[in-house]
Amino acid sequence: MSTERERDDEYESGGGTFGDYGGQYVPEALMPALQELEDAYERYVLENEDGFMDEFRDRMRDFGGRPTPLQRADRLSERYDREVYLKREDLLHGGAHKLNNALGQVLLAKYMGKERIIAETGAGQHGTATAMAAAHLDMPCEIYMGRTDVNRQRPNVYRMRMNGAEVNPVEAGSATLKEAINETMRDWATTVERTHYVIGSVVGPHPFPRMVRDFQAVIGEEIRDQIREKAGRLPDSVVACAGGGSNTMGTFHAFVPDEGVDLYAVEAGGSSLEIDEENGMAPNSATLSTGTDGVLHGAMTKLLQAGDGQIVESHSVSAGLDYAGVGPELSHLVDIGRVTPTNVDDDDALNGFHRLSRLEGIIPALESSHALGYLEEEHDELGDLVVVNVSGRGDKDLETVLEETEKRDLEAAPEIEVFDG
Amino acid sequence: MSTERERDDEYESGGGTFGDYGGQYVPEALMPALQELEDAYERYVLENEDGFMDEFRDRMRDFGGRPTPLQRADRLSERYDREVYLKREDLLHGGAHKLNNALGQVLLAKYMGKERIIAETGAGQHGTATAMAAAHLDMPCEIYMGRTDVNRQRPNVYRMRMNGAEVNPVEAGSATLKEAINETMRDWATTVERTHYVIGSVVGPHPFPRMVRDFQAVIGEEIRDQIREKAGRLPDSVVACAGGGSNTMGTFHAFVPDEGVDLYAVEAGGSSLEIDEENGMAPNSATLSTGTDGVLHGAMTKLLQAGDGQIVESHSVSAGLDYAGVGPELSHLVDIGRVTPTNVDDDDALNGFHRLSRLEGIIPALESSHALGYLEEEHDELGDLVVVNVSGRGDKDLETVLEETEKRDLEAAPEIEVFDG
Amino acid sequence: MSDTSSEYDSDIEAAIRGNHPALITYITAGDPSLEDTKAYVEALDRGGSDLIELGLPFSEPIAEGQTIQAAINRALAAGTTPEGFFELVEDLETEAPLLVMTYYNMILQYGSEPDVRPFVERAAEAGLSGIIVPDLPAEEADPLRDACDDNGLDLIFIIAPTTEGERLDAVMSRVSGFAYVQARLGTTGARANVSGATYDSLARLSKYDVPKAVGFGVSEGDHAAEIIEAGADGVIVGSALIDIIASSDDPSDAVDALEAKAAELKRGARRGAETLTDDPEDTPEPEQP
Amino acid sequence: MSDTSSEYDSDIEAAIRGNHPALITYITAGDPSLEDTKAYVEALDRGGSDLIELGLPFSEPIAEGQTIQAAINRALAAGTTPEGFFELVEDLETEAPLLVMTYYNMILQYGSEPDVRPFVERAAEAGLSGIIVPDLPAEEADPLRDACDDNGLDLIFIIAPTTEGERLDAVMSRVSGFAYVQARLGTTGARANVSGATYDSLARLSKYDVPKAVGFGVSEGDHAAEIIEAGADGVIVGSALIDIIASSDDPSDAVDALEAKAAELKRGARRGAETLTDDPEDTPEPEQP
Ligand SMILES: Cc1ncc(COP(=O)(O)O)c(C=O)c1O
Ligand SMILES: Cc1ncc(COP(=O)(O)O)c(C=O)c1O
Repeated sequence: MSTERERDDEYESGGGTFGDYGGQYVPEALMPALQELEDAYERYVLENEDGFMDEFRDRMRDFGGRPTPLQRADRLSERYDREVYLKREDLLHGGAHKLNNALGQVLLAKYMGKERIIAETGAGQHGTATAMAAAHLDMPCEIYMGRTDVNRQRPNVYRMRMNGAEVNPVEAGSATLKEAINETMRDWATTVERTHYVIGSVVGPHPFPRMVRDFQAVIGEEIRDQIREKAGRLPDSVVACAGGGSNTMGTFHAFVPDEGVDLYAVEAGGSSLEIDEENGMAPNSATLSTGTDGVLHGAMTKLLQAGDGQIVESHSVSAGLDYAGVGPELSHLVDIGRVTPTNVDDDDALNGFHRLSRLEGIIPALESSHALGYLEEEHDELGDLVVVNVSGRGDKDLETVLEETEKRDLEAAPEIEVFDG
Repeated sequence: MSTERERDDEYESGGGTFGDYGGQYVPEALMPALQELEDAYERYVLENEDGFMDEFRDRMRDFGGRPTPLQRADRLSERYDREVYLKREDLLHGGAHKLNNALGQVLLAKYMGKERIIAETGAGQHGTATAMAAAHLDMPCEIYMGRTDVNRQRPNVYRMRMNGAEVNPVEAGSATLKEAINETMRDWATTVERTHYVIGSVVGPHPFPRMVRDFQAVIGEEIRDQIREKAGRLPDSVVACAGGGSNTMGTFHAFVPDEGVDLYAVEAGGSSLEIDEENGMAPNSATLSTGTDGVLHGAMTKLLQAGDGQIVESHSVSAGLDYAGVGPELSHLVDIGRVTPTNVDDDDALNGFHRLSRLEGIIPALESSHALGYLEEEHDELGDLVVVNVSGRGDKDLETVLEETEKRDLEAAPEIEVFDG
Repeated sequence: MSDTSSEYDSDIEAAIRGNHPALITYITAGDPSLEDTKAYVEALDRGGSDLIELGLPFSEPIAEGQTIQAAINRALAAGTTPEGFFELVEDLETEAPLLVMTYYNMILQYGSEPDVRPFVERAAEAGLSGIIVPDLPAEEADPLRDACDDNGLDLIFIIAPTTEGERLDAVMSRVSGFAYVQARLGTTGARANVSGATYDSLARLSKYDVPKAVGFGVSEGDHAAEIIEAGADGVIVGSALIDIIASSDDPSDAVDALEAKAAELKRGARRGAETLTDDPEDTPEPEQP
Repeated sequence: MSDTSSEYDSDIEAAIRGNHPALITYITAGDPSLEDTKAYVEALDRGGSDLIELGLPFSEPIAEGQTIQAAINRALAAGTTPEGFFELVEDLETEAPLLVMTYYNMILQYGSEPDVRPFVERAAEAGLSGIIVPDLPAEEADPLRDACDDNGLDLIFIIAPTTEGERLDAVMSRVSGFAYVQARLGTTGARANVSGATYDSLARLSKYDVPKAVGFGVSEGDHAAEIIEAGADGVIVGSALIDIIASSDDPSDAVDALEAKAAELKRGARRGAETLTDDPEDTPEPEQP
């Protein structure tokens, strides 16, 4: 881990920032807990004290199913006339990369002697991953989820409940992810002494963005080894979708020092890149592409906000990308030109979903489908050897995709007549 | 593969039978296709001609996610005061062991020059696995599924459609698995020259039971290696659920010669072990435990039938176990005492589902939950080192489990209040 | 029942060869009731059937198309059992000999243990002349074949469009009664025309000296004519008759229609035979399906 | 606005020390409209508030309980903007000095670039005496602290029940105006009793010579009395006032009730102070939450 720290220092100012981004903008009551966490992170994660990282890796192998494959996508390679490889995080236990982080944090909480786990969830993927990890490690767990999301992501609510977690619907505001995070922070501010808050992406106050990245970094580390073995060299480009950015940083981190590898973060372009300030709405969540600097949920980063500083409501066909902020490290990597921020709109993402399902027999998450939509649009720019991270599976998205497909004329969609009766 | 053949000969009479079971009871029109398949099976599967098995294994690794982990179940081990390991077939692409077979057969069809794939499905697991494999290998695919199952397993219908497969609802009879198999056989009898029928379990006419077993045998082969590495020895017992018996034979096959390893096939005890001959109904699908010899779907095996030979309708809370027949090899292994047939009822299976979800953070398929129910009931009989095959994940079963749990007072269930409004 | 065993090996061979061109009719016993079946069989007999196949319904009729599947479901719903079936057979008085068509498991399960003999013995005792089992290929047929031989019954084999080469020889070597020539791939069911595969199959079979009857899809007098013209010794008609039964408001209405249909088919067959005698050189063109 | 800066470092310190035991009241600006807020603030001033905190609403109020969240939502729905807020402040005539309470992003975004200075300058110009930022811990506060210093504003820090040891020293060394003592873990919101943590915190803080005001959960005169008795220099009340605003059918109904509530709280605080003077030995028992 020491080499990683050195590498970090190239672009981290130290402390909890990445260039101008990061920091710890939280209520005073949480600061001691963040310091305790920082300390635990350094000892257990960075220094492998008490064999923490060994246990983490063992559990991710046996419980989580790591390593996940790096698969050559035969038909996409043919279609785009270049070598396309898919990193199969969809095969991880729970169906997305989210477990890497959830298991890491719940295990860390256990090492820290915490007695209770809380987490926010939007689409429910982080909530289910956390509930699974908490069940696995015998920790009581409560998940906050906006009422709107509870209603539209019922299967994930059931999964959490089956794993023994409580699910607390949050009624405030638009009752989606942003409000769920706010509410989880409030719980944490109340119970901080015995509770660990498992943040679901590389966002939030230091040390979360670094720690979550480190738990997710296994994605890129595996890709490096696997692509070397399969293609004999590093890729020309690596593509990952970005919501908060945890699968993104997890995929990119190992490649940051490799200047020859282009890194593309694909955000949700939604239905348009314009913000409607009047109504506090962005019809996208393309934070890296269009956002401005500000502070949200504990960190300085790029945000979707109105001119006066109110956070706007983001929108995407993909619930997991639907967030007005993004990890501070990604904001920094974009600013220094190491990561290229891009986005594709809802239609392209839906086409990406259908294309991978039909051509490769893999039903990707709608989040991951954004990366695949970008591949379709811009494959010519991506060089001869491309790796795309399939961050999760799309079982959770079937209803949404059906509904959204029926509304549109999508080039890649099958004719989906619904079987009535 | 040659050693496997020798081993088989210990209990196979040769040709297509296992003791008294097996055979090829199909319409004349299909016989030439079965002979062609037998020939292809021997060349490609048994003799690895043209590197078939190498390609199969590579694809199962990169596309399917093999090997799947063998995980020590910490909390079950504690609960039962013995070492309990779980084979994690739930992590395979598609969410169940079914892909091992589906990919093997679709690839074989490709090697044979077939142009079209058909398959039956009950709960939809085999159908989705076949649709995924067919998409992956660029083969047109049609799935037959009883109308009742189409209606109650809609997400799996959507998955198949997303993968580009046609789904043909079958209206006959009770419109479930048995009728879907009948209808797929009819399609096959019409299109046999260019079509391969991917049977979904170790059932049907020779060479299907052997071939499907060989594609699934990787489960037990991996377990052997993994348990040796983790526990330093072979297990005292191996437990798997049995519907048609493909996960069962896949898990057991490598252990059949190891007389010290007890093999338990856990069937669906449903709500009762009695058959209602009058109405042609069995409130269970405990074929190995209670069935009698007869011919169904191309093979002589144990069946649930009325005295006059009509096949009865089986019933189980788990759609994937809900079948009136069972693989002929299992019938034989039970007759010679090598496999112990057992069963647990719907309640015990539901408790098994909840228990694993809560204690280990793994939501198992309702099929696999039968094996876990048996572990709870009879752990004292299973020795110090037990392996249970978790044949699939339970995401597909959430609605059923909720409904069935609400009707009952289950010891292991959480309080599942549904979030309304 | 007629007894014409003299120059022929069996009742069945006699029924076909002796009545060339032969009409073989099929209906499902118990659809909609065994009493109705009795009247229908007698009507078919009167209409000119030379051999009658009676289906003993099985719950998994994998070789049947939708028409016969539905008939089987009606028969099962009416409570048709093997014993009821045999009693019906015993009750019947027909010119034409009777065959039972059923699936292998029904045969196996008739006794107290899975064994084919009790069924065959009961069939012989009831006066049946032969058995057809659509899910029993030649490879698995020896036990039943032996039992049939021992009881003087024919075991009828189906020759499919895919039955070729060495397998064809092997199957043909086992044929008794007649060869059931499957007109096309697929399942039973009335079709609007005669399949090209019929001509191919009859050509392939011409070298074997056994009666050949063609079934699967035959529904009209004109089909019968074409098939006989193509060299068959008989035609087999099932689904077209079941359509008549299924579409009758009152079961007794079907009796006359069945008799008329049988007569139409028999006339068609005769027309085909006459064309053959008139103009033996003229092989008809296979019609495209 | 009053100007009492003489023996004290700032208006705020003067407002608290000079009016011991002090009452600090909070409401959200723009709830339900800026005009109403003006009337409410003046009522609180008349009722005896020594310092008034005005919330500038932010869309993500992570430190607030449900009462203040709802107030913020009403204020945002009414279209409250920073500029409207500052105009309200300029319009207000109160005895008590005014503080703004808002989240850090609102401060950062006030100018054309993310920068704290434009906000602080405008706040000073509008006549505010200080700023409280619930999501700005001491570690991140230097830029804002510098800007406040340069503009003669106090930056108020919150001391939580978890603020202890070296961190407490570090935070206390930055305190200006007064130390906002958070009475309990969690968010703002009226509670039925005084938390045990309050006594612990006041004990921990007793060695620091800065005014201490206790907030989070104070809702009644009796709480105020207990808290002052426990050694605080002031009490801070917010949610209890917002409850009054939210439950008034007509906004103008709330004016009198707010004045009366402020008076009740101030009386309570005085009672606490009297007990202290009467019986300085008698430290009250912490009540169990
Ligand atoms: C499958 C999948 N991919 C991506 C994301 C986006 O999160 P992140 O940007 O943190 O990877 C989510 C969030 O739920 C997800 O479920
Ligand atoms: C997860 C799972 N396990 C088990 C089964 C039962 O099939 P088999 O007995 O062939 O393994 C099924 C069938 O759908 C299944 O989906």
